[in-house]
Formats: sequence, structure tokens, C-alpha cells
Amino acid sequence: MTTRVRQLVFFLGALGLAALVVSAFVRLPHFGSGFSIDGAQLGALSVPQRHITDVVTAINFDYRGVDTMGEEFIFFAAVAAVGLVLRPQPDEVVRAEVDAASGRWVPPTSDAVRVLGLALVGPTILFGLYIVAHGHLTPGGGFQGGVVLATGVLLVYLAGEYEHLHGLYPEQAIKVGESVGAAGYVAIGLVGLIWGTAFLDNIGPLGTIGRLNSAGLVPLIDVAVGVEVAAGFVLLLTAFLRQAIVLRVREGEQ
Amino acid sequence: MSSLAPLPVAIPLIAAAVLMGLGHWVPVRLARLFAVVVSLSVLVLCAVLVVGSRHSLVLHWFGGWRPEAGVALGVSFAIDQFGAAGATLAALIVLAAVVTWLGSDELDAVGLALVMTTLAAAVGFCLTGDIFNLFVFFELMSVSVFGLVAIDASHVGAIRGALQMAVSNSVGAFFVLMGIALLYARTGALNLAQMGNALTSRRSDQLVVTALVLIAVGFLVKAAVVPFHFWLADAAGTAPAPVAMLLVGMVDSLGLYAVARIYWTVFSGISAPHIHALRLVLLVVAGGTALLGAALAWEEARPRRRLAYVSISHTGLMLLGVALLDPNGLAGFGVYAVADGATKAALFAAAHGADHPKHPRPRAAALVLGVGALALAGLPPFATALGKGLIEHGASTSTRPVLLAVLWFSSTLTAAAVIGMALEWWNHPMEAAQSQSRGWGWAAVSGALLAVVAAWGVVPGVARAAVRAADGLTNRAAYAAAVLATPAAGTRPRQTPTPGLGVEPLLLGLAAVLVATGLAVERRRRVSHGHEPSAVMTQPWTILKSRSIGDAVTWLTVGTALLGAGVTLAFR
Amino acid sequence: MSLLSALAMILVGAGGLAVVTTREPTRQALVAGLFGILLGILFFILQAPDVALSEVVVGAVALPLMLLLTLAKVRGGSR
Amino acid sequence: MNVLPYLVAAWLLIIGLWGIITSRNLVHLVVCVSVVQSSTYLLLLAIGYRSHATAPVFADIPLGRSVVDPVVQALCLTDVVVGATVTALLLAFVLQVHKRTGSLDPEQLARMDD
Repeated sequence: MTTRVRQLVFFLGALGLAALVVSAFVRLPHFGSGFSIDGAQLGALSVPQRHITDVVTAINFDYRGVDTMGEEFIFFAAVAAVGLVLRPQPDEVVRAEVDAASGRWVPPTSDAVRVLGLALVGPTILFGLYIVAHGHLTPGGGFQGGVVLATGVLLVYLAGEYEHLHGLYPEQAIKVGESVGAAGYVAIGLVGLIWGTAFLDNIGPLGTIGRLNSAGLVPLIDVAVGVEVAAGFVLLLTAFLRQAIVLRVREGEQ
Repeated sequence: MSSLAPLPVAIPLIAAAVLMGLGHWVPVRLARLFAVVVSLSVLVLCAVLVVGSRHSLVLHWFGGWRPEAGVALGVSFAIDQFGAAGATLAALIVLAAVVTWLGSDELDAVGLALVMTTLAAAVGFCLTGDIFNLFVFFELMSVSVFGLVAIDASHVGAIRGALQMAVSNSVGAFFVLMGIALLYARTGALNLAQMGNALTSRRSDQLVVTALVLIAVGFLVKAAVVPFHFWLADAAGTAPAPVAMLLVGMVDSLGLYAVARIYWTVFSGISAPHIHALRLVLLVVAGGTALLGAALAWEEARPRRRLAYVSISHTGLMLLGVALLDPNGLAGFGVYAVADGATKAALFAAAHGADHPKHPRPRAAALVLGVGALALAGLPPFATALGKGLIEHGASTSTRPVLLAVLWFSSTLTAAAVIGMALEWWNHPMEAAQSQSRGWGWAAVSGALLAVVAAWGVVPGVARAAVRAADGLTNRAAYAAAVLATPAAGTRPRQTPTPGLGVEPLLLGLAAVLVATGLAVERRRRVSHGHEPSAVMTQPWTILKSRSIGDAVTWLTVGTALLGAGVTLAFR
Repeated sequence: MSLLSALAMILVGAGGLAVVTTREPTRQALVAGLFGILLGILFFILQAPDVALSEVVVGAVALPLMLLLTLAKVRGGSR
Repeated sequence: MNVLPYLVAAWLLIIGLWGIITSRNLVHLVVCVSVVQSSTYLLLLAIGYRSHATAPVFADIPLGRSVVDPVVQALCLTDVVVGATVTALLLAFVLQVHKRTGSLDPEQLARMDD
């Protein structure tokens, strides 16, 4: 369809869709009354039953643990797919890595950036580990901590050149890390199936509320997810970095 | 049996992680063997679940969180025969795709890991009893298949097909999630049985209608029903043939299964008074898809895209079974989905064989297409005839003639399109394939698939088992009582009589094959004499064959608005 | 419905419009980052700290970075 | 006034879709897909919100304190993760399409043969 016709057709369709959606929204319970059977019960149960004070993490990793297992494998499959699509093609040549912006001279990274970058790497990694470890006590968890850890790794690229990043973090080792994290989640589930009553059964010692080693297997799941997400995001971003900086289609090929 | 339930999902997920982790060090041949073994074991496990769920639901509450007083906190697998059969179909098609793919070299360990996550997602999708868990497996299957469609990154058509598919399916997934949010706000639950109980005890209003429409549209986009079909023509037309086997053999029938599962477990109680009008709306969508798909298939020239339009048309035929909202129709859908899925997968395996880079064998592929066309036309002994017969018996006396006409006309036109391709390939100039022994993987697979479809048509008792499974799925109260372990108040199991299928399917099948062959031969004669089809014929189709993402999303919006209007009127 | 949450919601609506109407991708990457932060603030106001943290981490850090790297590859004219 | 969050969710849905169909740059289109997704975040969290209730974290508040519905937050968290991964995948496809065709315009792409 031509763009003019399409916009008209879309306008009519969007009117119908908006009417359909808004007519349902006005019948939703009063905003602020958010009372639901599941929500209220889980809010009161997760602390006594599982010694988890962050109820959202309790739901994510214990009550509805298999949803989060699926979610982690969605992330795993997306990283594998991006790796497949952005892998170096036979007609691409690895060019000497230079942050070339066509047409103007690019200054090397200044010392201030280099020092601050390196100085930030330590605290960022520590902060990421904190968020992963305290997932079941305070807001945060495997996914959020994993992304912070991945950004910690990328500070190395900001502070230096792409080669340093490539040297420090060999791709195969990171792939193994991501797979161990993903397989770890399923393995913890199988432990629950074999020794407990059902898949993902939290059979670990619950410990005392508020302590780091409380809530049975949930901290282990947090660590597995943190490892997988940190490694996955590093793979994701290095795939994009490699495409943006290093790979060029050999001229005269097309 | 209950502790067996999570294994067909857990095993492929661990296999995916192992393949991804060790892929660098393990030779590709070993990785492929490992994938075949895992697919086979999942197939066996699903078959065991089919047998295990004959008499009662196989229930598995994850984390040990059993429901109390009708409130389910945890997530459950609630496996009935219908779901287990769907999982078995998925495992069969994935196994066939992996074996077909053994010949070519584009499939490395990472690609196999994506195939494993697709398998795990498809099995979990069929077995789960929780609506958000269904959405998570839906998304996992989508992301894995997006990656597989674009596995050959140098083929720009495949990348564009993957992009088109990713945008359409993602917007469909957002609609499903909005529907789930509305249902959660109304019922406060995410377990299918508990939501059904909560909804049935109240009056229906616009919120229920919008939730039903949004969730149905999301899964109809996944099933590639007209007007949400644009992505399948691109993706199946350009992806490697084994990936197209997954798309047409498994992905679209699972979309329809999800519509049936959610309707019967959640919405059937509240929409019982409006069932006749609702049936009409769904039949219009199904009939439209079957007829338009068949016309597009007849008109399309390129082989892969023609097979994709054949698949869209047959998805419409399957949706006819679901749209009847009746145990017989649903049993017909079950039998037809397995038989038709296997047939279409065999056709794409043949397409893989015809233009195989190293060992092209157009003649052998033409034979497979010929046999496949017989199955598409619904000729007994193929199980597709059994499926159509059951669907036909599901229709009430008033709608039966129209339904019969749509069923017959679509199968004939699609069979004619496939026979036309077979004739083309048969007269293809024979280049000598390099070596006689290599490259017969696809032939073994398509032969085996067609044999399964034929054998399944003659095994006695398939119809009775299918109708009993459909009775189980359509009996909402019994399902809810079994899942939530609440006393079953007066839920006597219904015994829909199995329709006796006389000689009628044989006559219809023969007529379809004869007419289809006539059409194909006639067209081939006119084309070889230089008669180009008149321009006026091809003009309207260009709108329905658009490859632009903007058009697809526009039709998605318009389709949702129209379906919303239809269902709103039905509930008036 | 406190004034603060109403204001945050209107800002998010305006942010969405801004992201969609900024046709030039490089500028859109920055507006998308801002939109991610606005969403994070709104989630914080709606008492959802976990979701706010992951939205800020994803929407304001990972997404703009990937966008800018894609644009660096695409804009460079080099293929 | 209490229907404002739901109206904003519907607003984000419609302008996101409008952005997709009028986009002439694939990178712009991918960001519009994430705008459509943000409407689902807002809908989910607005459903679970309780006035005068605090975040569902009992690390520093007594057990009896009324809290916001945690289940929708778990669903929204999964949705944010899915959104991030699908956007990364779409950007990878866009980058590869540009590498092979040299163009980012979805309309020009649609006219290109396989």
C-alpha cells in the first residue's frame, strides 16, 4: 500500500484498537485498589515460609521459579542468536582496530578517562556482586547485578582500546561461563526434583531472616542467573563492538 | 508419572547449555548426534506422557507449591492427552528437522543449541497449566526461531524475513501480555483453572471480551492466520528448509492449540450463552484464511513461498476445527494438526532435496510432492482425511454444507498448487548429482513422515481416542476440579459419540485429487504455450503479499480492531 | 492518585511521543535513554524498586549502548 | 483521574504502533517497538498499585505493613528482560541487513527481491 493509504487504514484500525482497549481499561478496578488474592497472600507468606524479605525475588525464584528459568533461557537464546547473526562472515576482513570517524583525526583516549575508567572498574564489579548476592534481601537480583557486572567489564574498553578488552576476556571462556550459569539454574531445579518433592523445590536450609545465607537455594539461583546475565551481556556487547570497530566487508566483494 | 513431567523440558534446556558451552571444542558431527539423541529421548518421554494421561490429568506443581482451597500460588504442568499429543508432534517435527539438516554445513553447535531451546519451549508450551508460563514459553520459542531463520547471515532475504517475523510476533506477544494483565486484574490469578473458576462465577463485560480478543490475536499472529500471515510467507519462504519445517509443522499448530486451550479452560464458562455468535466470528476468520491462502498459493510462482501459502491455507482449515467450539471439531483439529503438520514438513524436506547445493535431486523431490499432495487433498488412508471427517461432523446441520465446500475447495486448490510444483520439478533438466550415495537424509525423513501420516490414518481407534481427548479438554469444570483438587461437583465426563466415517471421505478425496491434477496439468499446458495470467488477476493479491513491516503492523492493528468488533457484537 | 505519580505518568507519555517523533536515530538513542530513566522514576513512584532498577540498568545503559554501536557501524558508511 | 495510568498505557501503545508503520529507518523502528512494550510495563504496575502501600520488601518494615502487589512486579521484571533481549536481536538483524543491502529504509527493503 502507498504510505498515504496505509496511514489512513492504520488510523481507522488504531481507532478501533483504542476503543477496544480503553473500554476494557475503564472497567479495571479503581487505580490504587490493587488487591488480588495471590498478591496479598504472597506478600504475607514469603517471609515466614521462605525467609525471603524481597517478595518479588521470592516470587521470581521460588513460587514461580520455572517462569524465571524460561526467562533466563530467553536471554540465553537471544545471545546465541546475536552471536550467530553477527559472527564474522567469510567475506569480512579483520581491520586494524582504530576508532576511525571518517574524515577527522581521532585523539587517543586521554589520561583522565584512562585513570577514571580503571578506577571505576573495581567499585562497579563490587557493586554488581553486592546486588547479585543481596537479591533475596533487598531490591535487585541476578539479572540487575549481572548487567552491572557487564558494564564493569566494559569500562576496560572505555578506559583503553578494544584490544585490551579482547585480551582480558577470551570469548570462549565467557561462553562457557554463560552456559554454566544457564545449566546451573536447571541443575538446581533437578536437585529439587531428585531430593525434594518437585522440580525447583527449595530444599536448602532456610537460615535466619535477613542474613546473607538465608532462604535455601534462592541465593544459589541468584548467583547462577548473575553469572549467566553478566557473561551474556559481555558476549552481546563485544559482538556489537567487534562489528562496529573491527570488521569491514572486503571492498570489491559486493 | 508426575515427577516425569518436567524432564522433556529440562533435558533439552541442559542440552542447549552444553552445546553452547562445549561447542568450540566438540566436533560438529558429535554435536549433531547429541542433538538427535536428545530429540529422540524427548519424543519418547512425550509419548509416555500421552499414555500416562489417558485416564486423568498428570499434574506437577513446581517448587512443591500445591494449591490450597482453590487458590494456586505456584506454577503447574497440567498434562492431558491433548497437550501431550501436541508435545509429541513438536518433538517429532524437531527430530525430522535436525535429521534433514545433517547434510548441510550451516548448522553448528550454536544453531543446535537454538533448536534445543525451541524444542524445550514447544513442549513446555503444550504442557503448562499457567497462563504466564504459557507466555514465557511462547516468547522462548519465538526468540529461538528468530535466530534459526537468520542462521545463514549472508542470505539477506532470510535476515529480512527474520526481522519481519520478529516485529510481528513481538507485537503479538505484547497483546497477549496485555490480555493476561487484564485477566489478572479481574481474577487475581494466573493459573488457567483458577481463572476459569473466577470468571465463570461473574457476568461477562467488555474487559473479558477485550482480554479474549487480545490473547486470541497474539496466538493467531503466531499461527499466521490471515490478516496476520505476512511474516510466515517471508520467513518460511527464505529460511533454510529445516527451519521452515519447524515453522509449518509445529509453530502454527501450537498457536491454534493455545487459542483452544485458553478458550476452553478460561473463557468457556463465561461465554457459553454467546457461543453461537462467537462460533460464527471464528468460522469467518478460519474460512477466510483457508480460501485466501489457497488462492495465494495457486497464484505464487516461487516454490518455497508457494509452500508457505499452502501452509497458511491449511492453518485456516485447522482453525475451522477449533472455531466450531465443539468436541468433534476439536478432535478433528487434533488429528488434522498432527497429520497436516507432518505432511507440510515432508514437503519442505522435499524442497530441501530439490535445490540442495551439493546433491540436487528434483525428480525424487517431485515424487514426495506428489504423495504429499494426495495427503493435502485428504485422500484416505492419510490421516488428514480422518481429521477433515471429524471436523465436518462437528459442524451443525446448518453450517455443514458451507464448511464442506470450504474444506474441499481449499484442499483441492492447494493440492493443485503442489502437483503443479511436482510436475515442474519432474521435467526439470536432470544435472547428474555428484555422488549417488550422499545426500539422501531428506528423502528418508519425508518418506518416514508421510508413512507416519498414512499409518496414523489406518490405525483403528484414533478417532475415538481423539474425541475422548477433546471431551477432556472441553470439560472445564472437571479440569478445574482436577487441577485445584477441589471436589468435583457434578462434573460427569461427557461421552460424545464418535462419528462413523463412511465412504464419504474416500469420494471427496478422490474428487479433490482428480480436479487438482486437472487444474495443474491445464495450467502447465497454458503456461508452456505462453499464456501469461492476465494482470487484473494478480493485482489484488499484491496487497495480501506485501513484504513491508509497516503493512504487516497496519493489518495487525486493523485485524485486531475488526476481531474486537466481531466478538463484542457476539457478546452483546 | 498523588500529584507526583500523575506528573510522572504525563512525563512518560510525553517521553514516548518524543522517542517516536525523533526520526534521526542518533538523537533518538539519547531520547530513548532519557525515556528509560523516566520509566525507572515512574516505577520507583509506583513502589516497584526491583523493576525500576532493571529498567534503569537496561533502558538507560544497555539499550543506548547497543543503539550507538549499531549506529556507529551503520553511519560509518563502511560496510 | 484514576484512569490516567491506563490512558497513558493506551497512548504509548498507539503512538508506538504509529511510529512503526511510519518509520523510514529500521533503527528508529526497533526503538518504536520498545515504546510499544513500555505500555505493557505501565499497565501491569498500575494494576498492582495500592495507595498508601509501600514496596514489597520486608527488610526494614514490619510484616503487617500493607504492600503493593508483588506478583505484577515479577511479571513486569520478566517483561523488561524479554524486551531487552528482543531489542538486541532486532538491532543485530538491522545491522546485518544494512551490511548486505546498504539501506535502512523498510520500504526500499520491502521492494527488494529475496
